[in-house]
Amino acid sequence: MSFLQSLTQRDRVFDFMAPQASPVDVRHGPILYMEDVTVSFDGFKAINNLNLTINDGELRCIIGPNGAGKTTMMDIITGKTRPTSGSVWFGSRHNLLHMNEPDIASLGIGRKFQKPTVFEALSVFENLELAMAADKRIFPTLTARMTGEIKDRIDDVLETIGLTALRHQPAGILSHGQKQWLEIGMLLMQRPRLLLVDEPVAGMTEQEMERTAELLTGLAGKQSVVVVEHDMGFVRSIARQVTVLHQGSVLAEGTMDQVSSDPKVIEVYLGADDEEAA
Amino acid sequence: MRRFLSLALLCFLLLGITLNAQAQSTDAASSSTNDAAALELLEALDVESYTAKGEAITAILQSDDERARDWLQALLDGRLQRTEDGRFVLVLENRGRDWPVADVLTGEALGEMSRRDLERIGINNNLRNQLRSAIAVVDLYSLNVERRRTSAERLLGEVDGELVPTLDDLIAQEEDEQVRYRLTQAVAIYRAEAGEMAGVEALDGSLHPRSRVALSRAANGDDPVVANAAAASLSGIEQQLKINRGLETLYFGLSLGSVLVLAAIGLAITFGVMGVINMAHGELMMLGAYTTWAMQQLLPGQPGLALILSIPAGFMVAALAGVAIERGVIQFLKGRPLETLLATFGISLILQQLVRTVISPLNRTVITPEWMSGSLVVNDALSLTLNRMYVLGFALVVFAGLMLIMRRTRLGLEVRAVTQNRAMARSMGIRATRVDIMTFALGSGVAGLAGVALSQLTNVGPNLGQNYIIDSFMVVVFGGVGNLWGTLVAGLSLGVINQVLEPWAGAVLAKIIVLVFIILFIQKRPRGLFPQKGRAAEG
Amino acid sequence: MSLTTESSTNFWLTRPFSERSTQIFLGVLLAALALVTLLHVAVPPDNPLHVGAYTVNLFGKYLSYALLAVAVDLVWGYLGILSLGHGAFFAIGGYAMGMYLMRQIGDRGTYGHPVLPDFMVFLNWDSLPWFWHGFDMAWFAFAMVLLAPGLLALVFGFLAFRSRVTGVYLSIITQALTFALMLAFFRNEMGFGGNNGLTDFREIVGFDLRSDATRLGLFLATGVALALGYILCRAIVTSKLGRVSVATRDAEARTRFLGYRVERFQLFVFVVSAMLAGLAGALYVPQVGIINPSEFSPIFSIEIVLWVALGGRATLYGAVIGAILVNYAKTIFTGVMPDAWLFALGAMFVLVTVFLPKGVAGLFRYLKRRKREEQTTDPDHQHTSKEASA
Amino acid sequence: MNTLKRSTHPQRFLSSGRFATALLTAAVMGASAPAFAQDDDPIKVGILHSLSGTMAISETVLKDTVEMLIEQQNEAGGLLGRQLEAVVVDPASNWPLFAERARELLAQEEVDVIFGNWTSVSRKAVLPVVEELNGLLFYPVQYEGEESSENVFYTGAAPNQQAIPAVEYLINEVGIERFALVGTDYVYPRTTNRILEAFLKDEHGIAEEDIMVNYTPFGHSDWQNIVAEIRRFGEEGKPTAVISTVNGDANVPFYTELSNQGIDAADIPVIAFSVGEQELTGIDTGPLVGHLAAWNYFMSVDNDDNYDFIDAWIEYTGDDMAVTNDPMEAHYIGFNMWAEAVRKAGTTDVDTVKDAIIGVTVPNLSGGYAAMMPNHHITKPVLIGEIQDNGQFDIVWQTPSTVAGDAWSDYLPGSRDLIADWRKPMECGNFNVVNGSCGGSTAAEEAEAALAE
Repeated sequence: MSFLQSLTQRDRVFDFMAPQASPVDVRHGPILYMEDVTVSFDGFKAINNLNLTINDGELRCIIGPNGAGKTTMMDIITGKTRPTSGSVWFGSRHNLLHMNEPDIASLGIGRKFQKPTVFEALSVFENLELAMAADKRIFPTLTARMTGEIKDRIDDVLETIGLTALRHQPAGILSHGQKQWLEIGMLLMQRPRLLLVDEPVAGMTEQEMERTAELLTGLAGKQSVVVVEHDMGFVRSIARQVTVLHQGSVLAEGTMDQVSSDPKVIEVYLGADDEEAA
Repeated sequence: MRRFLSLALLCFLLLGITLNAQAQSTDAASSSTNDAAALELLEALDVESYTAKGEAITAILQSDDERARDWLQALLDGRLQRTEDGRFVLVLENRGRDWPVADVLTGEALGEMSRRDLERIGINNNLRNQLRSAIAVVDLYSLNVERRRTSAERLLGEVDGELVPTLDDLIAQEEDEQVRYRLTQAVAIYRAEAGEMAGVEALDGSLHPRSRVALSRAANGDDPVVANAAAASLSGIEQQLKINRGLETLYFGLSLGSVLVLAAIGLAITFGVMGVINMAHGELMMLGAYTTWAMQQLLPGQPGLALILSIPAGFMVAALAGVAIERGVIQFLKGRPLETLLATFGISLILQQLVRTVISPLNRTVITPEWMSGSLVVNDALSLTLNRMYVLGFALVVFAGLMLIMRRTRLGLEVRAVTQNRAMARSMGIRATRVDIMTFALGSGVAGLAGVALSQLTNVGPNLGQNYIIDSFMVVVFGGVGNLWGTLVAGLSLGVINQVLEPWAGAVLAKIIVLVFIILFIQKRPRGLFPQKGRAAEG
Repeated sequence: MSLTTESSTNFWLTRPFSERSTQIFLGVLLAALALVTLLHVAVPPDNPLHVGAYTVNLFGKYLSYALLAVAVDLVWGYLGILSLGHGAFFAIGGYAMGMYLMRQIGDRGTYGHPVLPDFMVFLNWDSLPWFWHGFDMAWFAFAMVLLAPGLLALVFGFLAFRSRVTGVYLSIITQALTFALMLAFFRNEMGFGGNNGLTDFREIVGFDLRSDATRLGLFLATGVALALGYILCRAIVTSKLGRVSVATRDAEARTRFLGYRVERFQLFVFVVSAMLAGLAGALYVPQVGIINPSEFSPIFSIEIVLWVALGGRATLYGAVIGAILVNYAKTIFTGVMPDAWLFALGAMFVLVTVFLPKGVAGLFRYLKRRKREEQTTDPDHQHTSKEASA
Repeated sequence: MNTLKRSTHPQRFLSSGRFATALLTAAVMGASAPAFAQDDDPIKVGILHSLSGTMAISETVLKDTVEMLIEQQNEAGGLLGRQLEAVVVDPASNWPLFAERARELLAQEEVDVIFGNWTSVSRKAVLPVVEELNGLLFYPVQYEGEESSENVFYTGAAPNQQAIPAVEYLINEVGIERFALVGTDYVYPRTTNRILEAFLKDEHGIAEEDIMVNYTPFGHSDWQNIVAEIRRFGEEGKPTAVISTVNGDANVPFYTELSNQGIDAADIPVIAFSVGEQELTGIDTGPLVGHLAAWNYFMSVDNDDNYDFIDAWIEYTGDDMAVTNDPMEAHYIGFNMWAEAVRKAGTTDVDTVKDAIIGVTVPNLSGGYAAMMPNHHITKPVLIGEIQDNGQFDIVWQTPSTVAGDAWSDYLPGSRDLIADWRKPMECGNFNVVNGSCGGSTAAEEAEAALAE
């Protein structure tokens, strides 16, 4: 078996394949740094010369009309899409463009999808268990045992996201809002340095939104959070720094007040979207 | 063989002029008076020894009976038979237990006779050759240009010294360009083999295999000048042959490719547009092929017309079967592509067994119409088989037709809309269910067309579909699902690759190499040659 | 008593033993093995309850098919990879065993050659091809039974998963794989006996293959292998790795974003499954007495998938039920009404996929849930992978 | 006839029904046919031919043939005063299933004789079972030889009864000097071609470059390249012939391509060993006229026995266009030989019948007699036929007398020194005449072991 083990774990056979496990270096400034990033699909530029900097511990909201490139931007950061040109750095040591999704995830970037994506066949508890920061190589995973410590952590998160009662139910039966919460819970279990949260409050009630806002602002400081959201009320309630994307590049950046008074922004976005925001 | 021909020709030449004249005087007044003599001639054929039969054939040739050609032809076709009471008859139709016959001498129909009571005048391949030559000799004087051409072609490599002056005379008289060319060549081959410079020069650039044999003999001859000239001609010819061989391989490849395209293109529609993995696709092709067979049964004696009619018929039959499959099974499996694979595989087994039970487990005979058999002669070294050329053309027409449907019709528009976003299309008032049915019917119908074409190339039997289904999937996946151009390019290129590899790798290895190539290619480009791009494709 | 993730604190390999379903499965299997043995050995042949050697042999074959089906269910049910090429791993395991059995014939072949198998003498080969060396040793051959299919799965899987070939594309290229191997093994130059394959086996590790006792032994060995294979698969699917597999099956991208190297998990499970399939093939060959390239035929691989579908995907025990049921039906049908066999098989494919998407096991669970719902008012739900262990 | 169509005896249904109730009660399957076979019980004749799958195309008619022969025998009063009963099973063209079914026939049904198999691989699969359970198997198809089992009777042609005379004909009667050996890649063509290569070189001094060998996979459908190669091979100025061991389905596209590329029987004749009347029913024979086949029987044989057989067959199948072929004749001969041996032995006991059948002579359908030789092969005439446009063969040549089947070819180095003789005292299927011992059989080993003790 050990022969096979060594065969299936390429990183142990080939040194150069070993993941860069060094900690994120934020001594020299931002945790995320995107410079001149461009992505084009068949000539259509989904991202066009995008420059974006997220500081360690910051809570940043990103808004923009449909097709502004918000989701594509997240795809780039998490390694799903490769940009045509430009560079993306995590801290000052990790070039994200040279890494794949699991490497990026294990570096400490967590992502919540726009459409809530949980493992529907697994129970709520198991969803959280899989998300938990742990040794995610094959054999440790195969031989992993449940310990009291892990259970406590999962219980804590279950408490936080309010799904304790549904812990043994398959995630597939949860309501839309509950799935959103579960996914946020999975993010919490991951203990990432940087959270990318795509539309966290879609389909939530007023109360749920409040709790989400509370949760996200609570995270800021310890972790960096990037929120993409349409709901202007929600953005207003949590935002300190807001970035407006338009046609794949940054249109404006600043506090909510600064941004919402920017004539360019009003022209392309807020004016048209006011009603929805209210 | 050669000796016989020369002999026959010489004998014949003595009578030749008379016969020629006789052939021109169309009324055959004197025939009946010769019946006794004719009977004697035929009687001589009914002997055990093939040598004696050969002599009898020569005798018939030398007689001036104008029915000689018909007799020889009947003998060649195995239709010259003898009844128990010793009468010579011509069998008009030799299938089944009882055969209709006619009297050889008078041509009068004699009704049906049991095959037990008839005895055939047997011939073997030697005699068959002899008969063909004999008929060729007669035909050299025929008024029919076609016959003269065929007979002149037979003379290539068969000429000997005594014939040359006669042939030279004939060449001088001949009006038809082609016949003259062939006769000249025939004489030149004789001369080249005899080591004459004139022959070698005349053969320069000729691609006919016989010329090549003659030249290589001349190249080994005693006269160094002639030998050198022959060798130079030969190397030129070899160059030419290489080019022709390359063209031939390309044609073979395109032809195999066209079969693959035909087989795969229906699948590209059902698979690419609906996401249905239709394992019964091969059996739909089989239905098309059986439709062709059934058509030919309905229209006996008109294989060509039946074939043309079976194009729409095959399409309809397969399309209807497709609709039945879609309504009966596939509509219940929306969004579960891998399960459509299992269910349709079940359907394919049922269809196969159905054909075995209802029709027969044996292969069926589909006749190739006259105009599709043989080949188109480009030059002496390159001829393109007609049936495959028709199939190639047919494949391109079907492809063009499908492109038109997809790009220019309402159905095509709706199909594309449904492919790209089912929910959106539905909300815009497109009846997705109807589109599904139409699409599946279209894909199945095209499979039926492929079956009609395949009936001209391969077995029409219950296993027809199975032989093509895997190849079809490979083509679709290689080309990129949902892309008709991809299927066309993939099919043709896989065909060419296969045929280029085959001569040096062998048929089996070539196929294995192609499969491994596809596997590796999919690793490089997981979505085929022409992948669908953008967000929609990643869902 | 169902096993929940929270209580999975014990060693991963022993975990299945605390599951009710595994307990029942092993109980039934062992009881069946014991019963057949008893009825074969202890009951005199003229007693109607006697189980003949023919039947023991037949059951042995079913059990090896069952193991194969378990292997397919592991990748299809839990990893979501519909492999249409598992017959290839089965056949390669079978060939490894066949090569060992051929070498065991020694000079008892028709030509009496001490080293070369008959078909090589026949085709005028003067020495043994390199890949036939070592197969005269049982340990080497038995290791190759696992390693050869494992290696093929490793190489193929490495290429396929690395470049994220998924879904239908993966199914089609697994089919291409087995088809290419079939053509290759049909070639006589390959040195595997071409179409005739390997036959005329005499003995296995010293036991005469034509004796009833050996047949019983092989039957029992297959039963034990099935039990062990089942336990291994259960252990895998009840481990965290099993849950990662299910996560991969349902949302591959999401699993990646959680930091799991999905392609490695896929590769691991695929290789394990291929090795189990190889083992099944190796147990199958001495019982049927022949291995030939038709085991590579894509049709056979599709048929295996049907067994799993019929029994119930993602349950493992369903795969066993399916394999035995279909093959038993085949035995009966081809004997009683040969013409109808393909109709029956075809209809089975259609009906199961349309009306019984969860197979026989799904039917069991449905009935069980109905019963339970009469007592409690548990909410009805669709996704019940946890209940597989119920 | 209805009683014969299928095996209709209650035991099977009963046992299968009970089995279905539970896996565990499967023991019932072991309830085999009663051991107390009485004299008025029917004699069971097992038929082991594929009725589904790829081989069904060839084998179904053989099943029907045996059923017809049984029916005729029963009408004539049966055998030893007992009726015959057919037990039909379907091995579905699946080789392991052949072994399983053979075991079922012998162990469960306890049949007295089996008529079956077509492909070599199916025979190889069945062989160990038949030997282990001491059954009788009549194998009706021409095959590659290199085998002689105590329990198998080979009523089809060995290579020396088909291939070698055919080549002799081509060389002596047609004057062929160049040979293209084209075959499907499996054992029969491989062996036949190896024998022919050796034969052509050794006996007729044909040069290496005048022999071309080519193999294609089963069901090969694209013959363009190979036919072009044959055409070029034949353009070198010497009379050329193709010797085809192409199997089954691949023949139609092969012949179609030949005729389309303008290769005529008069230019390059093709002589086939696997194309008979049955195969021709699926081919448009118009363009094939004059191509050859070598068999031991043709439907067109002009003989009253043959006409009777054909009439009976047409009546049995109810199809006016039904054809007969060589393997059918082989079953006809095999069945009559077995019946004769049973009559001679007065019992159906396998060992007795096995001994009694050697030397039994019965009429064949081409006006001569077939005798069972000690090596379990039979004597046959070799006929060469030319294809006619009605799907029949015109017999153009035949061996002056019958040829005895040779189990071990004289042209293969490994088998040159082997002979088979199942009479006492030799009783050996692979006796080595050089070292005087029975080659690879266990008998030699047992003798050694006995001596050592």
